[in-house]
Amino acid sequence: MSIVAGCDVGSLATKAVVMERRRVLAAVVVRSGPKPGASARDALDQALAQCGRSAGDVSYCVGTGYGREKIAFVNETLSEISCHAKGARFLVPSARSVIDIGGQDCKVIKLDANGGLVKFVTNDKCASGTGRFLEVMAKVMHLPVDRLGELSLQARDPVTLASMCTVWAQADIIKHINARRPAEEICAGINTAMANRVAMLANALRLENDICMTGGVAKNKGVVHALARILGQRIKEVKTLDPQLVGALGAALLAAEQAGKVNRKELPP
Amino acid sequence: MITAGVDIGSTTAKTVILQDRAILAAAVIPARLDPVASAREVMDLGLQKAGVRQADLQRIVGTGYGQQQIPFAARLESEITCHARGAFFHHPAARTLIDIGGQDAKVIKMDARGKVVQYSYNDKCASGTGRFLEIMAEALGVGLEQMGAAGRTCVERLSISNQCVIFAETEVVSLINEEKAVGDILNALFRAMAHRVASQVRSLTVEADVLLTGGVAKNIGLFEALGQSLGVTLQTPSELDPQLNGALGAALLGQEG
Amino acid sequence: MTALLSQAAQSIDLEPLRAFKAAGGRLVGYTCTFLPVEVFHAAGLVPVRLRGIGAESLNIADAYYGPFVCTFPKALLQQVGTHHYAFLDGAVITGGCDGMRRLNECWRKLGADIPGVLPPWFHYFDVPHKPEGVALSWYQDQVRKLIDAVQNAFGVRIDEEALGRAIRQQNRVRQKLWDLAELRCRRPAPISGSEAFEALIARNVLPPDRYLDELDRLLATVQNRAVPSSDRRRRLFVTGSICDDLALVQQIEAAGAVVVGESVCYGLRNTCALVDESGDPVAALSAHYLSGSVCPRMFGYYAERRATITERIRQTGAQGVVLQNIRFCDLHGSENGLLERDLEQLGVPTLRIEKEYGALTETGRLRMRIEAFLEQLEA
Amino acid sequence: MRPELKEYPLDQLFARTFQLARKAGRATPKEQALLLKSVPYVSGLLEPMLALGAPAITFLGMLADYYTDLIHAKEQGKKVVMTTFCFDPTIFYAFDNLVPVTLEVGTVITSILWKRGAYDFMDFCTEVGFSETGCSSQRGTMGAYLAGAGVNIDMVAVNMGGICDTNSNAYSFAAQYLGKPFYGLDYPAELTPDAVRDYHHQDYRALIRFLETHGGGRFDIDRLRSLLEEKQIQDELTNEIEELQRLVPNPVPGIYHLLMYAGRYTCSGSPTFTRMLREMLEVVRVNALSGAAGLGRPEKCRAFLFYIDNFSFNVGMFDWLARNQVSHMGSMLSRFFPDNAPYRREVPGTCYTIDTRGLDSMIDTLADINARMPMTRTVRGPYDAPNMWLEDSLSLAKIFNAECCIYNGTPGCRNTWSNVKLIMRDLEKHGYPTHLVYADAFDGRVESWETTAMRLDEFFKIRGLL
Repeated sequence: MSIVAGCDVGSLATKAVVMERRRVLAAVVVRSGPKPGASARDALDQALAQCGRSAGDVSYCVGTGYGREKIAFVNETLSEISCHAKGARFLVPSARSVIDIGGQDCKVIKLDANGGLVKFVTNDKCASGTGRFLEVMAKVMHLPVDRLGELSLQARDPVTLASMCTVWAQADIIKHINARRPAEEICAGINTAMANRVAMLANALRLENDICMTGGVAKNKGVVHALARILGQRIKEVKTLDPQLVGALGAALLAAEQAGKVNRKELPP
Repeated sequence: MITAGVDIGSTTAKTVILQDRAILAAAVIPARLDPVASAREVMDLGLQKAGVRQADLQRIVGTGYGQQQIPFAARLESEITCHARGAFFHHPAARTLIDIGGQDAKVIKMDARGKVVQYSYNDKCASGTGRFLEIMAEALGVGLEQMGAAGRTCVERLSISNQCVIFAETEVVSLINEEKAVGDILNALFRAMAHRVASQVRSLTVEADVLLTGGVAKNIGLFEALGQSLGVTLQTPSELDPQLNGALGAALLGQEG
Repeated sequence: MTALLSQAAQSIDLEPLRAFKAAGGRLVGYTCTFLPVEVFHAAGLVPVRLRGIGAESLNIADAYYGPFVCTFPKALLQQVGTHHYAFLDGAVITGGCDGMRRLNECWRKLGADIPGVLPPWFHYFDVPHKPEGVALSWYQDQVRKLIDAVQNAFGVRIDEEALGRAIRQQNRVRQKLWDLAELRCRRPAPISGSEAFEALIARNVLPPDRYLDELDRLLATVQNRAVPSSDRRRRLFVTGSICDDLALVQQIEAAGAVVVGESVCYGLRNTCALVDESGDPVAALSAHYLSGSVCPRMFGYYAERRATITERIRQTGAQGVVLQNIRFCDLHGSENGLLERDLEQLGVPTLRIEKEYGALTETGRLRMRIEAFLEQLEA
Repeated sequence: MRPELKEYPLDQLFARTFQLARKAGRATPKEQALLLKSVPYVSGLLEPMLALGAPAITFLGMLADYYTDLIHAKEQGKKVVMTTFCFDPTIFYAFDNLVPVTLEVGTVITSILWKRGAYDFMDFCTEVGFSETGCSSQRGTMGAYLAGAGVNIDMVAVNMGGICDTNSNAYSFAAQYLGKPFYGLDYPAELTPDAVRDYHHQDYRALIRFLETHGGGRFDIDRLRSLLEEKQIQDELTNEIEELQRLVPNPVPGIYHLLMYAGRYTCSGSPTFTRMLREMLEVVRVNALSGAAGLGRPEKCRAFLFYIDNFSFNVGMFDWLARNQVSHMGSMLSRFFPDNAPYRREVPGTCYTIDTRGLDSMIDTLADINARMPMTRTVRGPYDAPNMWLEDSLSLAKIFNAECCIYNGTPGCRNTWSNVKLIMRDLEKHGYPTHLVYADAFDGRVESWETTAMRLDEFFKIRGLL
C-alpha cells in the first residue's frame, strides 16, 4: 500500500509525518542536527520504522522548513506557510486563521472559507515573538521551557517586562528575580510579553474566527490564554496531534494531493 | 590589609581577595538564579582558596549587575570605576579599556593617572556582548572555550550581518543548513561582533594602549578579529584572568579606603 | 544582457568612470532622485549616484550615525570611509530624508578623522517637502545656486544651451527606458526583471553617452529575442524604499516569478514624464524634479503616488506587489502600510518585507516569505 | 489593540480626569482623597502634581478646559485640527471655529497617567500599517484617533519637513488613513537669510488659506491681536522666570519646564496660561529671595537636557534630577526664542518679535514664532551650522551655567540619532560631560526606567558631578 510523507526541517527541530489515506500512521520529532539533510533522513526513517514501512513504500514526499532545500529524498518543497495552513485546516476544519510560532519565526496566516491562503504576515521587525524568546527567558529562569506555560497559569500578579527585545528582556527578568518576585509571576510576564508581540502581528491581519494555533509554542498554555485575552477571540487548540507537527502534517497532506494527481495521470483512460 | 572585590555579573560571579597589593586568591562561578546565593558562594570559595576568614577582611567592595544583592558588601562601586581601577593596576599604560561582559560592552577612556575621562556602553542591540557569543555557541553546538580557536581563521569568508542576536542566530542556522564549515561560521561571527565593538570604540576615538578585558578576551578568535577591525594591537592582562578585572578593581578600591 | 550594465549594477569601481577620470574628466557623487543631474551633464561632469553596495560591515559608519538609523546611509558612509569613493571630485548631499541629510555632517566629520575621504567640493542641496507655491520658486533658486556653485568649483560655464542639450539627451534616455518598460509589459515578458533592473541601476552611475549606447544594444537584443509562447511565472511589481539591490530582484525571480516593473529609487521613478524642452531650462527642470508623485518625503501627496503606482501596476499586468523597505525607513514603512490597504482593496495581493540594506540582508528568511507569497498567488 | 479599549473615548477620559483633578485641587484633603478614588485609571501621579500647589492646579484646570472644548467641539459646530507640539496653536484660536488637538501632549499625559502607558495605542498604529519604528511621541495617542477612540478630526495642520520626518510622516499617515485634508509648513535648512524668512511668511499665508477653505470659519483680526498681546505677556513672564533660573542655586522647580511647554503647545495666548505663569513666577521669586533652590533641597549640580526631558511612565527624569539635587536647566522643548529672552544675547539676530501693528505684521509674527518652535528651529539644518543644535545647546548651557549635558530622546527620532554621537563629541570638547540615554521618552519598553536611572547615577558619579 503506498503511503505519503511530509518532512519539516526547522531551525531547532525536524519533524516527519507519514500518512495513509488521510490517516496519520507515524509522527516523529528529532532535534535538528548540523546537517539538515541528515536530520530529515533520520526523522523520516524513525517514522517509517514506527509504522513498519520502508522508504520504498513512500509514493510522494513534500519537504518544508528552513532546511527544505537540503532534503535529498523529497519530490517537491513548499513553504511553511502553505504547509501550516494545510495541516491546521485538517485538524481544525473551521479554522480561518492560523498562528504558528516556531523556533525563530512567527507566522500569522489568514484563510478563506475553503482553506485557500488569503494573506500572511511574519515577524520581520523583531524576534521577540518567537519560540527562541521563550527559550532564552526560560534559561535565565533556570527552568525547562515547557514549564513556563503551566507555571504562569498560577500567577496572580504578572510582572510587566519593560523591554521587548529578547536580549534586553533578560536584564528585566534578572531584575525581577533580584526583587524576589515569584517564578510564576515572572513566567506569566514572559508569556504576556510574547503574546502582546504576536497579537500585534495578528491584529494587522484582522483575524477571523476560528483561530488555530500551531508550532511548538502552542503547547504553552500561558501564551495561548494571554493571546486569546488580548485578541478578544477564542483560540482553538490542536488536540489530536502535537502542534509542533502541523507543518509536517500539512506537507504530508499536500504530498497526498500531489500523489493523487500523479496516480490519476498514470491510470489509463 | 586584606580586602575583597565581589563582581556579580549576569552570567558569572567573581571575587578577588587582596593582601595589600598582592592577590591572595580569586574565584569565578556561574551566576545562580539567586544573586545573593551567587555572592555567598563565590565569596566562600574565594575565602577558602585564600585561607582566610570573612572576619579577616577589612573591606568588601561590590560591583556588577547584581551588586545590590551582595549582603556583606561594605561599599558598592560602579563597574566603570572598578574596571578602570583594575586596568590601571596591571596595565598602567592603558588609555582605552574595552570590557565585554555578558549583557554589555563598555569602552572606558582613561588618563595617565587612571582616571576615567569618558566612557560608553554599547548601542542598543546586544550583538557586541558576551551573551551573543553564548547564544551562538549553543546554536553551533560548540563549547564557549573551544569556539575561539575554532574560528580563528576561515577558509571561506562568510558574512553575518544582522544586529539582532536572534536574527543573527537565524543567519547562523541558514549557514548551517547550507552546510558551511563551523570554523568559517565562527569566524564570520567574530568579525561581526568585532565590528560592532569597534564602532563603539571609534565613537570615543581610539588611544593606545588598548586593553581588552572580560570573559571574551580569552576568545582568541574574537581577540584577533577585534584587533584587526580597530587596526591596533590589543593588550590583555597576562597574569590575571581577564574576567576578574572588575572584581580586582573593586578589591583595590577597598584597599584605598 | 550587456556586460557593462550588469557590472555597473553590481560594482562601484567601473571601467568607464576610471577612463573618464584618466582623461581629465571629473566625477561628482550625489544621493537623491530630487537632484537635476542635467546640471552636471551640462558642465561636462559625470554625476555618479552614490551607493552602499558591497559594504560588509558598518564598523566605521556606526561610530558616526547612531543606532535606530536605516542602513542605507550607513553603508554609503562605510564605503566612503573605506576609500571606495576616493575618485570623487565633489559630492552633493540632499535632504531626502533625515537619515540622508545627516550624511552631510557624518561625512564631514569622517573626513576630519580619515584623511582623503572628503571630496574637495561638498555641497548641500536643499529640497522643499512639497512641489507647489513658494516651494517651487525656492527649488528653482536652489537649482540656480547649484549651477553657480558648480561653475565656481569646477571653473566651467553652464549656459542655457548646454542645459538644453543635457535635457534633450536625458529625455532620450527617459524615452528609451519607457520603451524598456513597455517591453516588460508584454506577456510573456521578453526580459527578466533582473536584467531590466541592471539597466535601470546603471543609468545612475554611467556616463550618459556610454549608457545610451548600452541601452540601445540591450533594447535591440530584447526586441529580437524569441520568447516562449506561454509563461507560468507570476508577474510581480516591486515598490518601496531605496533599492539598488539587484540581489533582491534576483532572489524574487529565483523563486519562480518575473519582476515586470518597479517603483523604487534607482528605478523608473523620476522618468514618469519628459522634461519640457522649450523655455527656461531651470524652470523646466524644477517642474520635473520637484514632484509629489515620487517619494513619501513629499508629505501629503500620497494620493498622487498611489495613482502613479496603481497605474503602473495595471500597465505591467502584475499579479502581486512586493512592498519592501529598509528597517528604520519610516517614510516608506508607513507608506507601504497605506499601499497594502489600498492595493488589497483593489484586489492586488501584496507582500510587505522589511529588511536591512543590500548585502546586510539575511536572505534565508526572505526566501521563505517570497516563496510563500508565490504559493499564495497560486492558490 | 484590545477590543475593549476602543470603547472608551480617550479625550473624554482626559477631560473627566482633569475636571476631577481641578476639583481635587480646591478640595480639603479628605475630599481630595475621595475624589482621587473616582479616577481609577490614573496611576497615582495626580497626587504629586497636586502637591506642587497653585501653578500645577491651574495647569490641570487648563487641560480640563482644553479637553472639554475638544469633546464638545462637534456639538458646537466647530472643526478639530490635529496638530503637533512644535506648531504654535495661536492661529487656531484666532479662528472662530477651530479647536486643536496636539498628539504629543496626549501621549505624555497617557503615559504619565495611565497604568498601561500608551502602549496599546502605539501598537494599534502598527496594526493599521504605520511604521513601528516611527516616533513614539505621536504613536502614543495617534492610535486612539485612528481607532475612532477619540474625537473625529477634520483636518491636519503641522510643522513638517526639514525638522522631523518621522513626525511629519505620522501626521501625513493619519490624514491619509482618515481621509482628511493635510497642510504642512515646510522649513528650509537655514533660519536667518531673508529668503528663508520670506519663505516662512508666504508658506504661512497659504496655511491660513487652507484653514479657511477646509474649516469654513472666519479668521478674526481683533481676536488675533488680543491673543498676541496675551502672548507678549506670557513671553515676558517666561523670560522673568528664565532670568531667575540663571541664579545659583536655581530657584525654578524642574517640573515647571513640563508645565510651561505643555501649556504653550496647547493653550498659547489663553489667560489661564498667563495665570499659571504668574503663579509660577511668584513661587520662583520667593525661592530666589530666600536663596532656595527650586529642587526643594540644596543644589549640587546643574544639567542641561539638549533634547527631551520627560520620561515615559512617570515623571522619572524630573524626579531623579530633584532627588539627586541636580537642577534642570531646561531642554530643547522649553526654548522658544522671543527677542527679550535672557539667552537672546547668545543667539543674536535669531529671535522673533511680536508686532501687532497690522494684519500682515501679525501673520509674519506667527510665521516667525512657528519657525522657532522647539526642533523646528534647532534641528532643521546641519547640527554644527550657525544657530543650530550645537550652537544653541552651547549658548543655553552657558547662559544657565549648566555643568553637564544629557541627551534623552526617542529611537523614532532619526534626525537626532543620526548626529547625536557627533554633537556629543563636540560638547565634550567644549568641556561639558555629556550623557546619552538610550531609552524612549514615551515608551518604557525600550529601556526600563530602572536601567536609565542606574546609568544616570553612574554618569554623575563617575564624571565627578555629584
